[in-house]
Amino acid sequence: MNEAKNDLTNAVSNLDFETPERPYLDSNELIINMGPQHPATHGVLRVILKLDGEKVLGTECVIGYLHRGVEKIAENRTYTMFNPYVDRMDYVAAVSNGLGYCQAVEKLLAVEAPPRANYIRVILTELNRIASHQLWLGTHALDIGAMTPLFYTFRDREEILKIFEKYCGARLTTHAFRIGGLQYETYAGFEKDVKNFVAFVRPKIDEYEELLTGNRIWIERTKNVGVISAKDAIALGVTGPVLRASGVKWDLRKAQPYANYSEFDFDIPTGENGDTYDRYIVRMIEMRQSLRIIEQAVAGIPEGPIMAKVPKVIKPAVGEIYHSIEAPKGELGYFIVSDGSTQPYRVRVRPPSFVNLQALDIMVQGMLVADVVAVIGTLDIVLGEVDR
Amino acid sequence: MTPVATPFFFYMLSGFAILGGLLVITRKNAVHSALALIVTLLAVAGLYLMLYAPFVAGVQIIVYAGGIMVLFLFVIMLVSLERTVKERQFNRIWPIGLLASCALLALFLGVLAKGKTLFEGRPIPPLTESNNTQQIGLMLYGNYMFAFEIASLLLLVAILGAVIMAKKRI
Amino acid sequence: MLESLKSFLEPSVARTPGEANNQLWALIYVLIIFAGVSVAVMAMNWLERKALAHFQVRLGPMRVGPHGLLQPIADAVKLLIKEDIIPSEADKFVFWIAPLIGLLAAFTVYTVVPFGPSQAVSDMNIGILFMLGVSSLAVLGVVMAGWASNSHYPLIGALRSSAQMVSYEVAMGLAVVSAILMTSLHGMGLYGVSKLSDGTGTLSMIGIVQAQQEQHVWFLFKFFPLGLIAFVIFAIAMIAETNRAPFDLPEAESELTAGFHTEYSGLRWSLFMLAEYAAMIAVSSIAVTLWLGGWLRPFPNLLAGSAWDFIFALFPGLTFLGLGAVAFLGTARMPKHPYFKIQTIGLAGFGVVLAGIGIILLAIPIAAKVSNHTLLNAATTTLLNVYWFVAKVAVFMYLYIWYRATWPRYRFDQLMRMGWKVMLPISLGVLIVTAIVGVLL
Amino acid sequence: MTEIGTLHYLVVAAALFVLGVIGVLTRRNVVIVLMSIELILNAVNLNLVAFSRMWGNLHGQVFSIFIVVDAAAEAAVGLGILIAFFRNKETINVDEIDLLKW
Repeated sequence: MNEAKNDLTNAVSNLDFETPERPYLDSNELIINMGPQHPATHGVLRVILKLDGEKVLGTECVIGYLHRGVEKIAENRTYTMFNPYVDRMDYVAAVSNGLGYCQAVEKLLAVEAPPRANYIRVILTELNRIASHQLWLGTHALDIGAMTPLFYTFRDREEILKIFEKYCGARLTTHAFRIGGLQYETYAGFEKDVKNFVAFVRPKIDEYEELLTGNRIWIERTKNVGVISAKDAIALGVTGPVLRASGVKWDLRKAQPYANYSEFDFDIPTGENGDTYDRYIVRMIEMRQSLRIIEQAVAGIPEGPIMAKVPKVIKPAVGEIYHSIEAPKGELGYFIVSDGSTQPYRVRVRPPSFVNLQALDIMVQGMLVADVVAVIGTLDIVLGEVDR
Repeated sequence: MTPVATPFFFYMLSGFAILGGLLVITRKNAVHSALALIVTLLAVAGLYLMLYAPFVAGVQIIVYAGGIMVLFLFVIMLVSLERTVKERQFNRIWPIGLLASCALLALFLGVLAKGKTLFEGRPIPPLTESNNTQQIGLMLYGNYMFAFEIASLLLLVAILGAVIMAKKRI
Repeated sequence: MLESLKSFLEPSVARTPGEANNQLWALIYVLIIFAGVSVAVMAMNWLERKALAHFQVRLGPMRVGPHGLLQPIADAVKLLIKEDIIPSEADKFVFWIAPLIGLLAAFTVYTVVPFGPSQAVSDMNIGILFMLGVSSLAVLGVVMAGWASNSHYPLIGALRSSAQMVSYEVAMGLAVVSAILMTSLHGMGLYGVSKLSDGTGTLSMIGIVQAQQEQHVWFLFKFFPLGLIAFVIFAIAMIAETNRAPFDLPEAESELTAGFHTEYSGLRWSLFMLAEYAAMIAVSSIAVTLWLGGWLRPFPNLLAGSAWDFIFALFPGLTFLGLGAVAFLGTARMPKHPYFKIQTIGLAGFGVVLAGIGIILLAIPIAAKVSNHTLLNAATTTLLNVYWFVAKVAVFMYLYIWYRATWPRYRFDQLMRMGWKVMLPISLGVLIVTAIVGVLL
Repeated sequence: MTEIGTLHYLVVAAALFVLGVIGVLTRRNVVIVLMSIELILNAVNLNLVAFSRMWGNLHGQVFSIFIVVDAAAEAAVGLGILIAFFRNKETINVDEIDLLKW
């Protein structure tokens, strides 16, 4: 108990807060512990806030409440055995995690997934991107006080999860991909389901926008809130929609195409101001672009095998590899070192949430408590991925 | 309408008022004092109602209890008082102050006792409650027009003064 | 007994118990209003959960009773038997008394709410001033609760709410003043001759409605659009006053966990909720009284005449019959599985009760029309007064739910900016223009 | 019980007034001193309204309204000074506020 208290005071005293030129009312500065049990921190994030009234003077993120040692576990599992674990990092976008890991190992093994597998991978990943953005939208709107979008987005996300369930039996932590391709052939009617879903969800996205985009309160709450400049964003390594909203046109699907993204025609939305509203708009457009990709992919699924020739026991040659993909939240990278055995020597994950979370401090400087909640929401973090 | 049980309500309300006043000046914690003061203010508002002054009672509730006391509570929360609760509550000259106050009370009571006869047997003129507000309104905008304007000016000055005092940077 | 009943129902001689100096009737009225408000709060609780659920494509409470009808009772029982937690660092006395202050403030207001020309506990000369004053006391409860909890989130919630409630009271008060001003403006110049008064207006709640009756216009439509603007300002300010979405900053769940009542649980917490809903109904009834003609029926000018009066007199009965029909429809659509047997019977019983009430309410005006008996006439009038008043308040209650389902939450500085820089100037302007227009016309 | 006359109200007002004076003279906490001043003003108001009742006219009531206005102004300015002072000296005790400068 005492130690925890000391921890807190140390953490607070180590904060490098900007002090005003004259120290006013020092005793009026509040130290508030937001989280880990707080409804708006999206899990178990703990943010120590130093407040002057309601103005935020500084923040300190305390993470690790959900640390499970995923990277360490990898060292004691074979490459195949570790595959399901990655789903547990960003459990909202489990398919993307799996894609990144499988492709990294494939790169290490120098095998290529067959085209049919790639098409299905793209479809599932983009579906998952929409699901992730829907979940983000619902919780973000809830943080800002609009209850209703949450239920709308969850209603529609359900359809995606149904497709996942039909495809691989799991809804959330899907474990959909295998190293070298897919384990399962698509079920009968997969294409029809996906096409139906695209037709179903298009008007629903309009519906979310109807509730929020032109809403005066929504605009007031999000415009010029949590602004981050392109320079700062790049310096901090921020990626994904957060970076693109600041005006940097950087999307790994275009910049260094993986799977077969180069075959599809889609746009990368960018914002201008780098504020919460732009991030919202960027994600809304991304959902529509994902639908475009899915439409193209589902129309062109080739026939063929779904697995490349991969040895039964995966034993990559000695070497290391870094492979990154564009997860819904940003650049998700896997750095794998192989010592030639069946188990990786070291796996290091570059999670987008963890890196993006660093931007919280500069985004909320001088803002109000309510904005902290909005900014945490707009960063779209998943604590499972931050803590791993 | 004729009030019922006048003595009972009078003694109850004045009892509350005086008890509240006592608590105001004796509590260590300023929030408790404020709470006691609210009791006093409401009791005094009740006394106004018994005196056929409903408008003044309404003003008392809305301005005093709803406005000024909220201001007090706000300030008490703004200036952290945890330290002051543990400190000495009364200043060093408190015996002199108490003595002077007792003398004042004695003076008041003496004057009242001496002038008691002035109030005895005086018929209380009927004061209708039904148009009290209208009458006060006519007076405020008639006889007391100038005073009313001065009062509004005073409030304006007070607002400006308070803002200048309390704001960190202007 | 019958005579006294008659004397209080008869509109020509009827007065409020307060005016008539009848303590027994005043007590009865108080009890009726207390019970009525408590039931209304429970109904509102159910309705809010149900309506909000349907806004949000879900079902809401379905388990306790048919369509969750008994949910409020289950909630109340749950809250009553919950452990009563007082934080050890809290200021016990203030912590204990804070919910009571809010509750008292919310319920005291109802003494002057006019459900009809004689259906109020008392017709105070300072009615509206009293209402505003007492409802402004509610902020004390909030501040006390936040301070006594001795915790950061409640304290911030309390500071927010005290600033918010005091700020919006200003705009609210000015909007109210412009409505009060209208009671004295008859469109005949400032000192125009009128039956009501000698050119002065009135603060009495009953007097305000009677002024609308005499001027043949609801103040909402008077000096169009001045009355409307003042009404809209009041309608916005009253949401802020009662801490409801989109102005629910003091209890913003996502920011301050639960604001000033974070540390409260069980019965005390339920007292806060009771006070909040009671205050919502109270401010809605102020709005109804000032701008929507209180107990007056709609379209008195357009659809005048005794025939129309009779048709409008059937509304209460028809409303309840309609509710009964909805209940029967629900019964018919209940699953036929034996598991739902009790629920089906319960819903049917509820429908029967509603329809029975509807038939009685329908019978009273018809009987009055046929027999023209004084007592029946008086009962009809009373019924209609209360019905129209409650119906108008119910519209506001629905609006509260609608707002909550639709809008995000304002940020604190935006809220204050809107209160002081938008609402206050507009309400001042409306007040001045109303005065000028009233004198010129 | 006897009829309640003006004298009764005067006694109550005198008691409130003296309580307020005691508070002003003996307490150290500025906030409580300000509250005591409110007590004094209330006592005066009570007197005014009681006499207004006694003489049967409304001048006393009008005056008491002016006093309420005064009290509001006084509280606002007083608390403003208090906040400014607290910001600089970190104290709200009257007997420590004797420097006439900050």
